[in-house]
Amino acid sequence: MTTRTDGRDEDTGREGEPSPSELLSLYEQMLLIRRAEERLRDEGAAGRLPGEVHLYIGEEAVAVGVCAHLSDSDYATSTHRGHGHFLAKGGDLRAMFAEIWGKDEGICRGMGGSMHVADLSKGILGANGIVGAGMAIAAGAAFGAKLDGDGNVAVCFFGDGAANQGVLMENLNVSTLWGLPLVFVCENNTFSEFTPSREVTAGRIADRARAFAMPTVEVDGNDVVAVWNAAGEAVERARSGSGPSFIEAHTYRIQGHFESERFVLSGGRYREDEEIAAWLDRDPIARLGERLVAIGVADDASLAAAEARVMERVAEAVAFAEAGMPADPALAEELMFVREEV
Amino acid sequence: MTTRTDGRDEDTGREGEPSPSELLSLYEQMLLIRRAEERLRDEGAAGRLPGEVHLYIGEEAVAVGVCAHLSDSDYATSTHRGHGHFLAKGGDLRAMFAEIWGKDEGICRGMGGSMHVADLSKGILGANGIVGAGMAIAAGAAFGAKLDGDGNVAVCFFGDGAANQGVLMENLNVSTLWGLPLVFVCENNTFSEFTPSREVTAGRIADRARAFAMPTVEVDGNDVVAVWNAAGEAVERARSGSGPSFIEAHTYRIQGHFESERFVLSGGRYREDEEIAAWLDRDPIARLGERLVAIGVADDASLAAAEARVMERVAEAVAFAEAGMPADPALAEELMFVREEV
Amino acid sequence: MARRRLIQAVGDALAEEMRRDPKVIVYGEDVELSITGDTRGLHDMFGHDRIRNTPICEATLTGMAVGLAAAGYRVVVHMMFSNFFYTGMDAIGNQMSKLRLMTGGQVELPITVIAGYGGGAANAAQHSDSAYPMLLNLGGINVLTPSTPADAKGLLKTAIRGRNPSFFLEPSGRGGEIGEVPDGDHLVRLGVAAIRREGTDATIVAIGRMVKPALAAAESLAAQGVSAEVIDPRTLVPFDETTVLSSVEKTGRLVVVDEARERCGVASQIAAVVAEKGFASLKGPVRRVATPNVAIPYAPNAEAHVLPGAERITAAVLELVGAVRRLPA
Amino acid sequence: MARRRLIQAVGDALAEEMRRDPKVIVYGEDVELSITGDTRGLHDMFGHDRIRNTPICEATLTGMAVGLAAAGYRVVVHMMFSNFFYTGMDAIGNQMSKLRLMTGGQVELPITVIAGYGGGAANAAQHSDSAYPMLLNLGGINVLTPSTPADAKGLLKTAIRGRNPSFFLEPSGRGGEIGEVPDGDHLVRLGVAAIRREGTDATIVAIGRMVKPALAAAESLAAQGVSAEVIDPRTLVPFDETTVLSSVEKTGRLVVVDEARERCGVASQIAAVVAEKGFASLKGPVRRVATPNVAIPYAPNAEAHVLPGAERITAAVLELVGAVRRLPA
Ligand SMILES: Cc1ncc(C[n+]2csc(CCOP(=O)(O)OP(=O)(O)O)c2C)c(N)n1
Ligand SMILES: Cc1ncc(C[n+]2csc(CCOP(=O)(O)OP(=O)(O)O)c2C)c(N)n1
Ligand SMILES: [Mg+2]
Ligand SMILES: [Mg+2]
Repeated sequence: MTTRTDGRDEDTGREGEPSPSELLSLYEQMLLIRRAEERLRDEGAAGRLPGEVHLYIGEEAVAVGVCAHLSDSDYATSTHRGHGHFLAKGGDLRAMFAEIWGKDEGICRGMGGSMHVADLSKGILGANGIVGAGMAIAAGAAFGAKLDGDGNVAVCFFGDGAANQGVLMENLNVSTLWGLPLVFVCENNTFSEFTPSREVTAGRIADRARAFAMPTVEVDGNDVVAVWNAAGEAVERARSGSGPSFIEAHTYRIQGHFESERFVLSGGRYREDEEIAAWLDRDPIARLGERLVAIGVADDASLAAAEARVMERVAEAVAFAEAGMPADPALAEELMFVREEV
Repeated sequence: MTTRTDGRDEDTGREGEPSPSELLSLYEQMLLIRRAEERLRDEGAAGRLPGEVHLYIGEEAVAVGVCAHLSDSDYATSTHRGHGHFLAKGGDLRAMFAEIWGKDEGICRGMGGSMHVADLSKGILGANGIVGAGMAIAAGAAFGAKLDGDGNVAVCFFGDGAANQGVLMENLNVSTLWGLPLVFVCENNTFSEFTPSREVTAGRIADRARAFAMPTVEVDGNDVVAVWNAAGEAVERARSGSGPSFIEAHTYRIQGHFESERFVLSGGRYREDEEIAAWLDRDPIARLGERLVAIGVADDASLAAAEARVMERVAEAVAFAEAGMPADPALAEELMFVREEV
Repeated sequence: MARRRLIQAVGDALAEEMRRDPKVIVYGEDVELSITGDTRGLHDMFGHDRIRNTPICEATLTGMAVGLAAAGYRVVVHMMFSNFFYTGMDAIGNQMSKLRLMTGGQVELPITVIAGYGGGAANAAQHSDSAYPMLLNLGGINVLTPSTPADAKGLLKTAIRGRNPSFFLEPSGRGGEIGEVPDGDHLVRLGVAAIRREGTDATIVAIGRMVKPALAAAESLAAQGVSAEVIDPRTLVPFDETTVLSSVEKTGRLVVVDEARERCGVASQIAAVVAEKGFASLKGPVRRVATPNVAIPYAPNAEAHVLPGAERITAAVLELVGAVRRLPA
Repeated sequence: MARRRLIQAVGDALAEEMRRDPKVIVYGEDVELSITGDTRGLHDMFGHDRIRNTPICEATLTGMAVGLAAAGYRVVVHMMFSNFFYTGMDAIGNQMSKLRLMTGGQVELPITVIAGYGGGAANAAQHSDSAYPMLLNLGGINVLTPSTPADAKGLLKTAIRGRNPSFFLEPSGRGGEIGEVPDGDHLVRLGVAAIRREGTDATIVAIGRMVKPALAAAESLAAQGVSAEVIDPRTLVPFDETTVLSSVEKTGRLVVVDEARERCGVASQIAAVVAEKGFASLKGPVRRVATPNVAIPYAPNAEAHVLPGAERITAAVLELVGAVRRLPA
């Protein structure tokens, strides 16, 4: 998960393909994100979460396939839909849940919540409630990494909706100019809130990067191996000083834009059940599970064991969050400025 | 100058080429802008202007070639370097000078100055001191024109520096989506202030529009006929409901970024004299003059007559501006809101 | 009269004005299905030319409003949350609020920007700002802060028909308060405050969503023998100084309650106006009850701690009146 | 001591801090040749890794500052004119000022943004704003408004070494004032006001470029027998309330002078603070002398009309002291 060698470890048979142990790790990470978010979905529906959650269910292959190539000293910026990126980049599930529960043990001490989970010690510069805002932050971190010269890289995850913010073009420009070690990962899940993105997006998103002659690929975002491969190349390019790359991962948002969507929509619809069903058939976790069994890397028992491990971690995290102390209300005033000895 | 029929009038021999009378008009308009700005340059140097001016000398062919296809009911947005667009779009020279002199007779009653000359009655939505800001304003006007359905169009002029503002991409997107009657005209004069634009611009600017599959051309911006042709097609496309187009006009800024540049630079240099000299050889006005003589549309005497007419208009405008009343200081408070009968 | 939620009143106002004037155009992100609920159904009624979803690009949305208005339309831009004003701030600060002056009065910009604001729903820092003080500081922009469905409808209709840019701040929460809305063409003038409760010992000026806790405070103060007047300015630009100053003349004490942060905020602004123009009436210091100069935290207990509420208002008034006067037993 | 123009003092501060700490990085549009003059020569001294020209894209420049600071650098962003804060406002309002709280204190953002502000040069509306009140309202951002070359240098050095985002507002005009700058490692603490002139009848708090006309006003008041104290807060966040309140305790009268617009501006803020915390000292109303709520006009006579100057300051003080006390003949 945090292999520093763009995924080519000792037990890899072929270059360009994750090793069996890596495949298992990719599987278990996707499953962890899935089960964690299903729990958030249920907790939210039961009215036990203070705020809203935007779930990543169905898109797990993107975060997991990309972050497999990153270490803690690499940077990532995320979106309002940030649980998957947080976990894939090595964030702690318990600290994330405590955060979403609004507890002092939360990774942001309850100050940020679901939309702002961040762990600077892991290079996770934060989920972000402002659509598109992560790109420039990632470019800044990539600039820092380039000045450091240690081969660290930055990744910015953003949605197809965010790809219509002008900051995309600005950051394609500056990162190309300065040869920044930056990987743009556009998670095209076909929606911007309730708006089918094709209604608000002209042309192909990937072409916007191609206009800068940036190395650009489009991948099946529900195929973790495809994402892993594309990201491996892009990250390697960044590490070796060859500048930015662009990945457009085609995927789908299975859940609503946020979890209480149905109350907001009050009957309004923006997609067909058949569409959801078709994408469920392409579920990235089930697909990898089948593949693991097919190639003999796993069997039903080992997959069940993974499931059990994940469920235990989720249960533990819920218990941790529930048992946490309430957030400290004095923190807001304390934290606005770093106190400086003058 | 304000032919509503994309320049194909009765006395045009061939489609795609201005008629002799049009050529003469293009010439005289370019000359008017040139002589007016030379006067501004000298007045500024003599300390007789209240504020700074950003001159368009050398780039006249762009404004003139484009605006030849526009009528008063079409819209244009301009830049901080806006005198040329103002005059080419039919703005009154005397009112512009009075504005720059800070007089009540100014087109904006002395409230706007050089960087904000605007004449709404001529569809001139204003020069603009914010780099890139005109694009969205033009898109909004184009949206209005489309809703009106009268075949009016909007043009936004902007620089190569402005092409790095993300609003470019946003407006390429929205104008393509909505099929707006909008023409993007990028005046690539190779500089963003003192920065050679190649140092801050990745890829080709025109490719940014091509990424949206927008009809895009690059033209010699010092050849008014080339600009006229490209703009004629683009404007016609917009008028006929076929959506936006993009023109990148390659040209050069002969003067400094603004007129007191040398005081600011105090010896610092960002270009070679030879470069300026090479571009002076491609002067759009001299080139058209030679061509007019060569094809027999004008002779030395008629060009001299044009020169005399232009110089008289400039002198008249200076006299008008100098004789104007000081701006009314009470206007600022009066004009912030339209007074409403409640 | 009809009982309507605030967002319904907003929707009614939009529908009525769109019906009344074909030049009224509404656009914004997701306005067709409507994530905040206030534009729901308009697309079915008026179609794509009159109301449409936009890409996510606030810088362009605010800029387009200027061009569309200059082209003769009445533009309503829905910006969802007031935090996104920052994203679209260039055209707000450099164009919308300045273009009329810069053109010497050539242009009118009938633009209405709608957005929800404020905290209370654990939406955290980037969705909970009350980002209007910066609008007041620009000049050239009306700022509307209705506290009731009736005012929401009446102010919005006035703004849409008006000839200047107006920002309509929606204290919507989960659909907003329910209240009676007058039938017919209900218009509310800008710049006329409403006295929500009369009183003699202290004046509480409360903005938008803060009117409710101010009234609750007044209620509990009454139980302690203190008579507080509650004034809802309804619009911050234009601002009804007369009503506020007359009230302070009567009461001699002023507490200003606002959900925006304190520093250079609306509470400071109103306090300054009274300290300058109503000083002679003041029996004691002015008091500001505002959000401290912090980003809004997520955890509900921490959020509640920073947002102004009835208790802080009550305490401020009691401090001003000097002592807790008790009702005769 | 050396005589330096304000922009030279700024350049000295940048050079010294860049030399002192290799983590200090400077970028912005045209910082290499420097259109405002304050970064001139740094590129030759420090090279492209330490200082570089950027494309014109303020939204990204402010956002990158956040990421670069989070990656361990001390970032100095030059934004030329404060009007361009609007263009880059998203990252200022939604990220820079909030990220530390949102992450529960995980991140420090040592970012210094430099920009010129204010009118007086017929630069017209889009280049003459004093666009800092909105920064004060955000929380989480220091706001520095030096009035002398010495303070410019000392405050800027402190900001660059600091651990929080700071906006450094340069009243540069044509190079800014000339003044003596102490030799050596001259630092000025944030949050400590300077008393520019002592007096007993009235307190004038003047911000940045307004200190000069305030001193001129004090001079002409002295000729009329009125003794005015002139306080230069030097930083607006943090703000030295103590010095201002003590002065008002002595004088009983307050005039606040600021070039930003009045509504929700700094003059209103300081007036409110004093009306709240120094009420007992006040012998009369507070007075705000600020730019009215207008965009800045181009024509110099119209511009001069809206900008605060010595005459308006003098008149405000005279009004407060009630009558023109004449010196014995
Ligand atoms: C600047 C800004 N504008 C609007 C919003 C409201 N908003 C939140 S999510 C969203 C849609 C984002 O779509 P996309 O980028 O595709 O991400 P997805 O939700 O599909 O993962 C919008 C418009 C916002 N948070 N920030
Ligand atoms: C938003 C904004 N940023 C920066 C500036 C300062 N500025 C004025 S002109 C200019 C360069 C513009 O270059 P370009 O668009 O190519 O136009 P040109 O001056 O070459 O005509 C800059 C950076 C500005 N006016 N507005
Ligand atoms: Mg999406
Ligand atoms: Mg240029």
